[in-house]
Amino acid sequence: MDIPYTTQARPDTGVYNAKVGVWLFLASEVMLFGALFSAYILLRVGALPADWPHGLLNIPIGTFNTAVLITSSVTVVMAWASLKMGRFDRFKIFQTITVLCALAFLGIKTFEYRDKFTHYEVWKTDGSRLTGHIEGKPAFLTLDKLKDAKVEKIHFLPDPHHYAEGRLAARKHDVEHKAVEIPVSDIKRLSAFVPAHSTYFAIYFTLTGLHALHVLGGAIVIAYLLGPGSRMWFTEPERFINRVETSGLFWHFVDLVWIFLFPVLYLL
Amino acid sequence: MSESPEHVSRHVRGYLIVGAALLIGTVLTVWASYIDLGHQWNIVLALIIASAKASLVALFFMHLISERQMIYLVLGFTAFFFAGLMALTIGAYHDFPPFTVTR
Amino acid sequence: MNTQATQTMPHAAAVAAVEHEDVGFWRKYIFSTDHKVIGIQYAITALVFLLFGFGLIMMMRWQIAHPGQPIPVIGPLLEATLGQVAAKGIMSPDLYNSFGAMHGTIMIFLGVVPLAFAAFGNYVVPLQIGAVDMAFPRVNMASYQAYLIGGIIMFVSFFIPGGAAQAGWTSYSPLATVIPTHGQTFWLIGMVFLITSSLLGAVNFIATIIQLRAPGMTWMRLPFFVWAQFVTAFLLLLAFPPLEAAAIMQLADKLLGTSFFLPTGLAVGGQLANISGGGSPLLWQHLFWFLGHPEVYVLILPAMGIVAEIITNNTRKPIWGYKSLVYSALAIGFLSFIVWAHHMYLTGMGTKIATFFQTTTMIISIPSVIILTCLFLSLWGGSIRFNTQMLFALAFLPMFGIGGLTGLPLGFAASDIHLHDTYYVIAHFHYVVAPGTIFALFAGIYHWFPKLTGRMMNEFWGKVHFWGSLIFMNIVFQPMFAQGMAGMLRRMADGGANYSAAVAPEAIGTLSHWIMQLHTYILWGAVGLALVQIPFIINLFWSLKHGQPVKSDNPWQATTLEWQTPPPPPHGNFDKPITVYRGPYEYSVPGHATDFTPQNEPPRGKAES
Amino acid sequence: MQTLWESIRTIFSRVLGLPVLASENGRGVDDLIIYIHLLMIALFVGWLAYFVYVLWRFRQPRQPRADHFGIRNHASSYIEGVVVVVEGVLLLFVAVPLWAKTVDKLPPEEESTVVQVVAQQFDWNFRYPGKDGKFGRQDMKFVTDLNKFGVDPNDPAGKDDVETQSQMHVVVNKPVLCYVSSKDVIHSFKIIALRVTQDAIPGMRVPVWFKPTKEGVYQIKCAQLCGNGHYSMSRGRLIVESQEAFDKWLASRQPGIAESFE
Ligand code: HEA
Ligand code: HEA
Ligand code: CUA
Ligand SMILES: [Cu+2]
Repeated sequence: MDIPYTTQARPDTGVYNAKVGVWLFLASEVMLFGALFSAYILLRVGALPADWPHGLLNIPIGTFNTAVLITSSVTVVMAWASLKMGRFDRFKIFQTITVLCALAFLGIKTFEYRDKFTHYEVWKTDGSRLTGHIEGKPAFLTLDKLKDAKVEKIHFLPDPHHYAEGRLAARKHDVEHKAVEIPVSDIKRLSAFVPAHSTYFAIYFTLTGLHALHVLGGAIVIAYLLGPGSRMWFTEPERFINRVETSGLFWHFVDLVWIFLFPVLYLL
Repeated sequence: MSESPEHVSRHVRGYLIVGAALLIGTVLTVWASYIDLGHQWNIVLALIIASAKASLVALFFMHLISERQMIYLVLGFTAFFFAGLMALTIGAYHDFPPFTVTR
Repeated sequence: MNTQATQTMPHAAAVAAVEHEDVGFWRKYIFSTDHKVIGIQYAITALVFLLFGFGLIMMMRWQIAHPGQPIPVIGPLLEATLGQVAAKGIMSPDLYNSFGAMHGTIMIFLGVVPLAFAAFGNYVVPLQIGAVDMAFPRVNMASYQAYLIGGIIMFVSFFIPGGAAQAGWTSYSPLATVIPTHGQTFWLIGMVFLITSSLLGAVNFIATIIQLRAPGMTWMRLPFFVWAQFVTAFLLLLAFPPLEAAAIMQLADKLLGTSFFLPTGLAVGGQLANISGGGSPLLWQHLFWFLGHPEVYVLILPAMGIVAEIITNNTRKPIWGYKSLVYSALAIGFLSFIVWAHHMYLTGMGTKIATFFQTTTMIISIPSVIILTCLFLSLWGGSIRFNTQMLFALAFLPMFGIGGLTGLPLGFAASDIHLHDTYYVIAHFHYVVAPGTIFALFAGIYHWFPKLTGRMMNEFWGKVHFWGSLIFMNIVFQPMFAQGMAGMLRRMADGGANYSAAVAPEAIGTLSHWIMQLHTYILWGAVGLALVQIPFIINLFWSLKHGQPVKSDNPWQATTLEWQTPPPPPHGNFDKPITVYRGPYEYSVPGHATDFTPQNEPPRGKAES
Repeated sequence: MQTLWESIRTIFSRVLGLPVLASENGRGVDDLIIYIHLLMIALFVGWLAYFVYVLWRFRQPRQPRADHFGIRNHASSYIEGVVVVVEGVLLLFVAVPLWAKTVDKLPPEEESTVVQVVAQQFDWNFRYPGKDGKFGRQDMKFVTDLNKFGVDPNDPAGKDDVETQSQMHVVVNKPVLCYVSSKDVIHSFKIIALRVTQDAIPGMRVPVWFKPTKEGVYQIKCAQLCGNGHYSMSRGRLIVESQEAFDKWLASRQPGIAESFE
């Protein structure tokens, strides 16, 4: 038993099944990320300016990662075009680059995440706030953990300016910064830049984490079509091209989401 | 899409141009974020650039520009409901009885 | 969309159907990709969950009628399995809340949606459009498996320490987040699986209906049931993802300590909570109801589809106003995305937004009125056959009528002031989902049973089931309107005893003795309802083996394509190529020999194939 | 005419089982409920009569062969038209203005009894501005076990404020303006006989007003699931009394943040 229109387009709709399927799936993805974007806007509008960090993310790295993802989008569409022109060898080259780009993207993202987990904010009992690093670069430290470990003071390497001053403030300050000692009893709250830090980081990690999962999923599918899945090229080339096209559609969508995430999270 | 190989080879150049445009767009947003236009206008500008980039991806890489009506229909509804979700939720946050305090 | 008859290529499938694939037990019944098997898997699982959800509410109803007293028979059993929360066989408030939340969740997400959409849709839609299977058989299988996993997670959560979720099926934050047990975590993870399942199903249904219609099956020749499923699939596709996003955020609030839905200054127990704050409880409500409202039409549209099929078949005449029905279903689907905040009038809503949502709520009631009108008018001039499925389908009309009409006073913000969160709301929506949707589902089961098995269900016991269900459903739900009007609130572990005149004799406007008394009637009504389900369950299993075998492929003399193939249909569905020549409901066509003309019967003049 | 409607009203609020009404603002709510139910009853009875007739008239033994075309007139369109018009009229001329009045036309603070309401698991807290008519400054950072409203202990305006638990006193025939909030989860402030409902949402403070017309004691209900004690969050009492009685009660209260509650 064969299901019709898996390879050929149905004449009156002009598309084959998988393409309908993937576009429908992408429509639901639009609603998924759309809901998270709405959440982002509401949280941001509802936040006090002092609680919404600017300029904490590394813009050069973010820009580079954007370029990586855009490049992969170009190679994906080129890979498909190569197949269309019968150039299986070029397809392999392009898709290999795509997968490498995906890995690079994820690697850089991991690096960025780790950076955040060792970066802290201290709310002191006198109401002042400091951001910076704790000596020894521990990750995921909290006040409770400090107290449990009976630590009395921490050595803190403050940042030149607090994020509440805005991203552009970074240029104004240029003083060298020294480690300070903060008694634990002076600390009201201590949090690394983890989701629990603030609604900003909560939505940042949710959006980028979900996006990274999509990158991972897309990369696995593309790698499969590059490796074991590519045997189909020799038996059912049309169907194989369709598969590459649909996986490409998904990949472009992932790219498209990032195109919004980058300015919204890094720049604004 | 059931396009002929010759057709596709003509598109390839287009893909490269779009790719270059996207990279330029990326640099552009970063650059624009450093000029102080007033917070609102910075947001507006960044979103305009992002939308332009997104349209390029959707229209050319995803071939939406030559897609079938059926897919437009699906996406049209999705866009509408997405807009509704955004606009009405945010609208509801700005429409409370007088003297309501939030936060 | 193309409404012209299109000549597409003949199905390769027809030929392929004959070749028998021998795939062994596991591939055939457990990891099957055949839409018919998956449909049956869905149906069985969903029926079991319906029964389970019913069981939960039976215990709750007993406890409501007799607060503080042990539940007879089942009480000790509860204590043995769940422990302290059911000490001495009495339901603790925690247990009551978790049963309530799970009753709602199970009935909706594990019972009715899988049965009405996934089971009936899977079995019937490909047959009705003349397709060999669903467009993506393996996605279909994955959809069922995700559903099963989600269901198992929900079920298991009853037995973890602290028990299942307790914050209502609506899971409002902060309550859902601050309850210290893990039930809510299970609920959220379970929901993510159920949502995934529905999304996969929805993609599959839409692609199937768009792509796999048989030659000649144009859009306006689709049976109304297919249209209803089509719209339903879109609702699931586009409304569920925001809830998935919300579930992820609530999960983060619970596990990672974020504050998506937790405001600044939250002080649970004496102290300020140790969280960053800055979130918004209303955000959860918006995202929940953005799904929640379309979801209720997910419950009703397939039911309307089933009812339309059965009414037209048993009146032996075309459905009245086929196009109005289709356009109304589309309008409902479209509008259902922009009415959600009518569940949130009393959260402090300003005039502008309230006006918007009141208006859309009133507008969306119009297509429902049109659908009902069409179904009513279809009866005129018919030759009505009162078999069991027809009785259930007919009863659906006034029952849905009551439920739908009582939605109107809830739809106005000002009258909702009095009715919000009372049993009036409970009665409103149970009239639509219980004697409404559930009756339609019963009707569908009696109607399509011969298709699945080649045997008929017993008519006599079917009628016992019908009359019993009709009477007892009304005994259960009718008094709830009176209770709600009098101000009885929902989700009361003691059935409102604390708000009764007996407890607060000095206060004005408390619940009278008479209102409290109604609990007893409802309880016995529910017991009666349970008893009359027994003949149904026995009938179902007994008829599998001993039911009267059907005399032809088309025992109800229907026009739609699912009856043009042997019961049960072979792998690949049709043993001959199917071409469609006419609309779905050509009954009693003047001048035609029989009183029905199947969709694939070649027009006179054309040679028989 | 006036009295005719009045008696129809009385009859219908009986038939529908509406509870006693003890506020001015509640009249509109009841009226709206009655109007809609009239529409609902008309539709239901009309269609039910048709339904029963049709089932009898067109049963198979009596009508062996169906008529392919069925009804050919457009009566149903008129019925639908009437439904649209009635719903539209109710919406535009009754429901929307009534809601606008409910949420926008708040009584001026000077002319009303102003009360802050904070819900908690599982009771109600109330706060009155005391003699100076001004509430002390509030901030969530001051919230503790006892200082549920987060009153700034350094603000002099707060010194004479009066706090109570469970008991809310108001003056009859004088508007009451409540600012409803919650300190933990969402509750809902509901008084049946006064037709007032307002969700109490943490992080928000929403005004709601009513004008009681009958002296007496009313139960304050919590209408939103708020945990395992939701069903028993029933200690709240609204006491509607004369101005003298109210003044006497207020004067008898210890001002400042309540240290202990009876
Ligand atoms: C299948 C489910 C379903 C359906 C179809 C509906 C249909 C409608 N619902 Fe309902 N609703 C629910 C399920 C449903 N609802 C649920 C589950 C809840 C509670 C959720 C919770 O809080 O837990 C709810 C709650 C709910 C509320 C919130 C109440 C509150 O919490 O305070 C509101 C408010 O506007 C509302 C309105 C409506 C309206 C206007 C319709 C309209 O679409 C109805 C239109 C139909 C008609 C107008 C009938 C027309 C019929 C005739 C004219 C013929 C009559 C003939 C005879 C009787 C013979 N519903
Ligand atoms: C589809 C949805 C659905 C359905 C069908 C039902 C069905 C029923 N519900 Fe439910 N209910 C809800 C959805 C539903 N409910 C929701 C969403 C809530 C709100 C929860 C919350 O507060 O968060 C609720 C709450 C709710 C309450 C309020 C609880 C409270 O507020 O404290 C009550 C009270 O009586 C109640 C009663 C009933 C009854 C008596 C039925 C009866 O109609 C049940 C009848 C059942 C059957 C007739 C089952 C038939 C099945 C079979 C016979 C299976 C056969 C099996 C095999 C062959 C294997 N329900
Ligand atoms: Cu407080 Cu319910
Ligand atoms: Cu709704």
